Amino acid sequence: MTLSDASAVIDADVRLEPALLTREDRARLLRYMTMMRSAEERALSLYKQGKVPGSFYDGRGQEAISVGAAFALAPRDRLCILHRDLGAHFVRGVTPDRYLANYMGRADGVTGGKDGNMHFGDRGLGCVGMVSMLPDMACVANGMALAMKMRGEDRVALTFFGEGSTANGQWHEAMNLAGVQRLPVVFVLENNRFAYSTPNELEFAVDPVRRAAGYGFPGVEVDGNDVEAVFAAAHEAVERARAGGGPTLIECRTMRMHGHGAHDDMSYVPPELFAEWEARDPLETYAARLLADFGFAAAEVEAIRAEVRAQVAECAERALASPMPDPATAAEGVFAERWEPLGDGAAPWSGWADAGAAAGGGPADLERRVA
Amino acid sequence: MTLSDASAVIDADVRLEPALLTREDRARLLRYMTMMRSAEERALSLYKQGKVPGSFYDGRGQEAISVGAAFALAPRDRLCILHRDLGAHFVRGVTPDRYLANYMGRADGVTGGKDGNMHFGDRGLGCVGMVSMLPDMACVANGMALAMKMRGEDRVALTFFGEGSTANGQWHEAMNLAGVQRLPVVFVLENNRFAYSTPNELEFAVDPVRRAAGYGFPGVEVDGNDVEAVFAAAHEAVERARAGGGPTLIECRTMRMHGHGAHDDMSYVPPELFAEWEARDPLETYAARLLADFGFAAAEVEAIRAEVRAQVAECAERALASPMPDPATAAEGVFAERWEPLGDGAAPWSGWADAGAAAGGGPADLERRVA
Amino acid sequence: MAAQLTYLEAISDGLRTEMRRDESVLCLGEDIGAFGGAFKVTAGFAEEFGSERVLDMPLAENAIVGAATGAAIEGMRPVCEMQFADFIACGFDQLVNVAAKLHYRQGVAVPLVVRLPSGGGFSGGPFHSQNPEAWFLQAPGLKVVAPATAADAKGLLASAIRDPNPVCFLEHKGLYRHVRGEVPEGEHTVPIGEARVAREGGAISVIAYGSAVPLALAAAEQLGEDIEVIDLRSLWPLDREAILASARKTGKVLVAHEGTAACGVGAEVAALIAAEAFEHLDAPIRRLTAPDVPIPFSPPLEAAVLPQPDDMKEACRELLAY
Amino acid sequence: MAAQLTYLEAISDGLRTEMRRDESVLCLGEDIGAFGGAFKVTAGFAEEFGSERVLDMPLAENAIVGAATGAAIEGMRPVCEMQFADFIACGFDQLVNVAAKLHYRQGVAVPLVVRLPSGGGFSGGPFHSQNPEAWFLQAPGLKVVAPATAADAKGLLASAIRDPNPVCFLEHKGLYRHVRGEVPEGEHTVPIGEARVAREGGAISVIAYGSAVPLALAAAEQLGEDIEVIDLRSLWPLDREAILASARKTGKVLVAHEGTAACGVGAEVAALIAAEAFEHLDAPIRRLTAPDVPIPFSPPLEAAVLPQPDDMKEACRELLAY
Ligand SMILES: Cc1ncc(C[n+]2csc(CCOP(=O)(O)OP(=O)(O)O)c2C)c(N)n1
Ligand SMILES: Cc1ncc(C[n+]2csc(CCOP(=O)(O)OP(=O)(O)O)c2C)c(N)n1
Ligand SMILES: [Mg+2]
Ligand SMILES: [Mg+2]
Repeated sequence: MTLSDASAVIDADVRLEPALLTREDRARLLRYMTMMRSAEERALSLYKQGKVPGSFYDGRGQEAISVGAAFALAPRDRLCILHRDLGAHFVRGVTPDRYLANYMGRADGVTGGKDGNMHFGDRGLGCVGMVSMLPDMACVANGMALAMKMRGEDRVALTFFGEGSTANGQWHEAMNLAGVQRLPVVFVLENNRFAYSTPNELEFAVDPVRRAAGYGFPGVEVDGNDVEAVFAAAHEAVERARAGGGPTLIECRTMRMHGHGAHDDMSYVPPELFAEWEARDPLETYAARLLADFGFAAAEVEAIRAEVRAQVAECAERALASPMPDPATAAEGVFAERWEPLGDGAAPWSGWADAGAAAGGGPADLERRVA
Repeated sequence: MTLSDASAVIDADVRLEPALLTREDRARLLRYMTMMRSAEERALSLYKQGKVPGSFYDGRGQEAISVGAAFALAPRDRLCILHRDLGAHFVRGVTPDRYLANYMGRADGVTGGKDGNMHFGDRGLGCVGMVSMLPDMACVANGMALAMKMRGEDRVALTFFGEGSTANGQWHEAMNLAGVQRLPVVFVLENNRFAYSTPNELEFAVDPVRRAAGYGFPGVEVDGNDVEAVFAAAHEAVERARAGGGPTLIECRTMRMHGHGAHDDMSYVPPELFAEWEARDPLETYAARLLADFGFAAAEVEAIRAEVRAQVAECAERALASPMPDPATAAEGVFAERWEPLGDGAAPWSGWADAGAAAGGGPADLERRVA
Repeated sequence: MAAQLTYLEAISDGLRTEMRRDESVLCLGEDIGAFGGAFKVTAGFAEEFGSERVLDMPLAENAIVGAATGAAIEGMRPVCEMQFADFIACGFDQLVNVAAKLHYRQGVAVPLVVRLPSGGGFSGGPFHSQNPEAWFLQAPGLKVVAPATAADAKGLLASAIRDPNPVCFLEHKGLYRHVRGEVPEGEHTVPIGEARVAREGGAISVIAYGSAVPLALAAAEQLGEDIEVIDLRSLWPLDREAILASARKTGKVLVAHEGTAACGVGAEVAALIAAEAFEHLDAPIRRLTAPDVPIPFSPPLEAAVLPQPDDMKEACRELLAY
Repeated sequence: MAAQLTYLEAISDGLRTEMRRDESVLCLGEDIGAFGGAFKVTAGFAEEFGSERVLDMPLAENAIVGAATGAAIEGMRPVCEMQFADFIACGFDQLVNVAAKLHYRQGVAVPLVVRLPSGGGFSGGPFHSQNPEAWFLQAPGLKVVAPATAADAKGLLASAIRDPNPVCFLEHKGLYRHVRGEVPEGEHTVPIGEARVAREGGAISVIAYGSAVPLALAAAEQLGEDIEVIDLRSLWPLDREAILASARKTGKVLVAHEGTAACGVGAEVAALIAAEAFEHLDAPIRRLTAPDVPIPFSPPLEAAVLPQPDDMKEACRELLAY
């Protein structure tokens, strides 16, 4: 591989063929982003009311990334979702009540109180809950992809990580192995400008997406606040992986609009940066686009917001009604009695609408569907 | 930093200004390479005679790398020398008897029997003995360089690693930190085609030297069997680091001409590969060049070989005469009583000949000396 | 002169005092500069000492410990901060294989400190609540300290920084703001390797460290019994004499800590006593620790796993009644 | 039907048998394919099973353990080889934080095995001689086995592969070729969590595992005394009943292993006995282990550090005489 090829950074500003997304898909994209925003706002208020033990983290401003990326996955694909990616859980079928209950340490939370905040994943929906150590899940996603490849399945593993995590050795080990074995894995890098309080300049000398070349697979840069751009890049990467084309690193440029955690006042962030990115809010800009470019009526958009608000409110009640776990179970479950497969996740994208696709799916079905 | 700059791989086939190396320097380069070859041959025979406990590793075919790179260092610079780099120990002032004694676990070995084979470094000569875990010493070299930079010293840390070790996460952590902090460190990558039995294709998809760009510093490729090319690249990198220009990654292309260890018959290596590289033996080719290009007489070259043979033979006797360590000392030394600075190493290159250079040195003195 | 400081303030005070005293002292960690650290231990340090001496590192623990090792060899006195003690698993190799063994193998001293905000009790969950100290005792070449009081936190940190060896400094997050006490102003050191008799008594000995010390002292007061409480302070080297003296005196020993049981520091202390003070024992050696499970997040689950005041009282009562 | 195999051959036999039985069994490691592994455990495997199922991995232990974790979740049964047990420090985070905790936290089973060629005795030096088992007991969620016989090596490896949890399989390099014995052909499993009475006796109990087992048996024979030898085989879960039964029977216990003392498995066993069998003890609980130092390279130094036959005999004599 000559240097120039190796270094090519694909620019995914290319608008995707509109055919890929139906009107209903676009409504869904807005709905999931709105659900993430509302659920996190509700969780934050619960935290401020003292109903959330420990600390609180959200992904405000980054909603387009987890929603757009997860939207490209088939039911049979697998995910490791990270701490700014609540939208991906919702896309795969987790309901806000189980998210809120998890944050509150309730029995009906996804982990039943065993783990907290964003350290959860619904095994029944094809997700492995993240660990705190970053970016360890990238190595785990590799392993899932390795199993898929060995068995000749046209399935894909997708995971996320922040730009700060790319400084960790495990990021390199994951990228290198994925490149050597051409694993069907998609790496979504969320560059939100900061790792906790640490700005990009202290994290790396060269933007990590440019490192993809050094691992032998494409690095793609997209506007992380444009849900359709993220979907387009993820879709392309997923199909490449499915077709045996190996891994892709997608860098989504965005901005973390809240503190690292609720305890963090972000005094280290220049205010103008907020102003700049506030204007690029992924929900607002997408809603505007639905009205301007895709013939949505203001009432439709408002209806989506209202529905979501209602659903989240109802979910919060359910979560608050959930009991605390029984202390007697605290020492249970350290060891497994048997292995069981993960379940498949929801795949709301119309590309998977026909059962066949959901079950087997893959590029073929896809083309059929899209044509 | 734009992608193209970032990716530039300097090609160091550029012949260095002859002025940098005196006739005596060239004789020294041949002498150190010959010393490494003879000492390792002698150690191997001692191993076969059962006088070396444990396992045995050598750097046959890679002599030009450790000798050429270490030759560019000033006394005050610091090194972490690896397991194929015996020549660097000799350049810095270790004598073959202490190397042989260390392999035999004798009291007069560099580590006094506490550690074995190539896991040694003479603290009195500015070297920190390697650990087995690869490439951990790259992180340690960074730390030494960080201290030098913080104190505003014009000193440099240099370390080596094999191409296989670049797959490990610590390699990435070391490269990334060196790039972010622009540390005065030189990384010498020895690509000898294999990591134990593992060929390049299973180690990485893209040659690691091409990754330097992704860390924001130059990657340089040189013929690892050409001692002057290695010296030229190391000299340039050392001076860059000394002048505040930050790190350099130098890839030396070579071939491991022996097994990973003496127990390894290398059945996994295609014989033609040996033939190809045998013809490029760093000692033979350099001797030929001294005769052809630098007016050395055959007798001179032969004299160097004879001297070295005699010295190594005498050193072997001394090593064999060294006692085994006293078992009573086995549990001693786990904790230090006090910190002491490392000593300075020998710097045989004529560029450091005048005391001033040896003491303070740096680019200035250097230019003076070379002009 | 002494001031009333919290455990957290005492750590900052100790670190600041040493940085003023010795310009080779250097802090390395994530978010310790402008942000002042996840727990604000280094708040204001970057302003006073400059961001080079309070260096914000990339998210890479092996790089942090490895850089500290190299800098220490070159004459600096690095103090690494793990954002949470749990993350030492990510810098484990550099710590146990490089830093710990260099002096034994090569005669190279490595004066570094790794600060480890450890322990649970506030729903930190499985990755922000661990007590990793026992791992370090299985890595010869490391010293390990775990202060329980503000004064010891300052004094042991100073001693750790001045020690020519790698020292793991376990600072229990549960003590940060809940423990406060008299702390000598200016330079203050506490010798590594010396336990402290936190409460004299003759009926039973509670040998504890870290968060278990206040737990033991509270239980002793509430029970109003003749309970001796030994605060180990240093976990390696262990103060064998102090441990054995108390065990021989009371003949009844409870070893207590928050970390999990299997191969924990409590196991080592119990084994030491069972070997060296056997003739003086009048009761089985009991341990009060977390069970061998990850630390759960939800308050009722976490409380069921971490030793609670009632557990401590119950364990003391049992032993007194034996 | 049974064959006479070395401990090493038995490991290969067990792995080969499981790979033939279950095509989801997969080997991941460095130099395990074409080369057959540093110790040739997988020699010939790539030819029989294909290089995809005997995958040569890049030099990256976290990537190996992490990939095994992901593959296990997706239904494979990965067996990772650490080239030497010492290198687990480089894959430590994935093992203790990801694999070990996934079931407790998320209900996700992780059926993987990490093979750990461990132990010293042949001048491997500080990085090729370690016995890291105690670290794993401080990481809840891991099972740990350490066979001492050829039959147990095969049977425990098979059980480890079939177990739905992460299992650390400690294979002592010193036993590879020095231990040989009857090994059942074909499928053979040994239950995890069950110790073995290697030698019945009533005077003292030597509770050992790994390389300390042959050492104890040899000492017992040579002393011709009524010594019981318990081979733990599984270090986690520990066979508490077997340990306590022997301790109660003899009342005199020597715990022996090659790993270092502080917070070692021996400390846990001693603490367990001191708590649960106290009334039956007639003597202090002794430990025979390596001292808390790195393992030196030179033969006389290494011999001074690792438990030797004479040390074992001496320790038994002392206890018998007590
Ligand atoms: C190995 C490791 N070290 C330290 C931490 C503590 N920590 C939690 S989040 C974080 C910053 C992560 O930054 P980034 O990867 O950019 O993700 P973001 O939070 O910005 O989405 C740090 C340092 C961690 N989680 N893992
Ligand atoms: C972290 C780590 N894992 C495994 C090993 C075992 N090992 C020793 S040398 C070696 C191969 C190293 O290859 P390379 O880096 O190319 O160096 P070379 O020996 O070829 O000079 C391996 C796998 C090690 N030393 N360190
Ligand atoms: Mg970030
Ligand atoms: Mg190599």
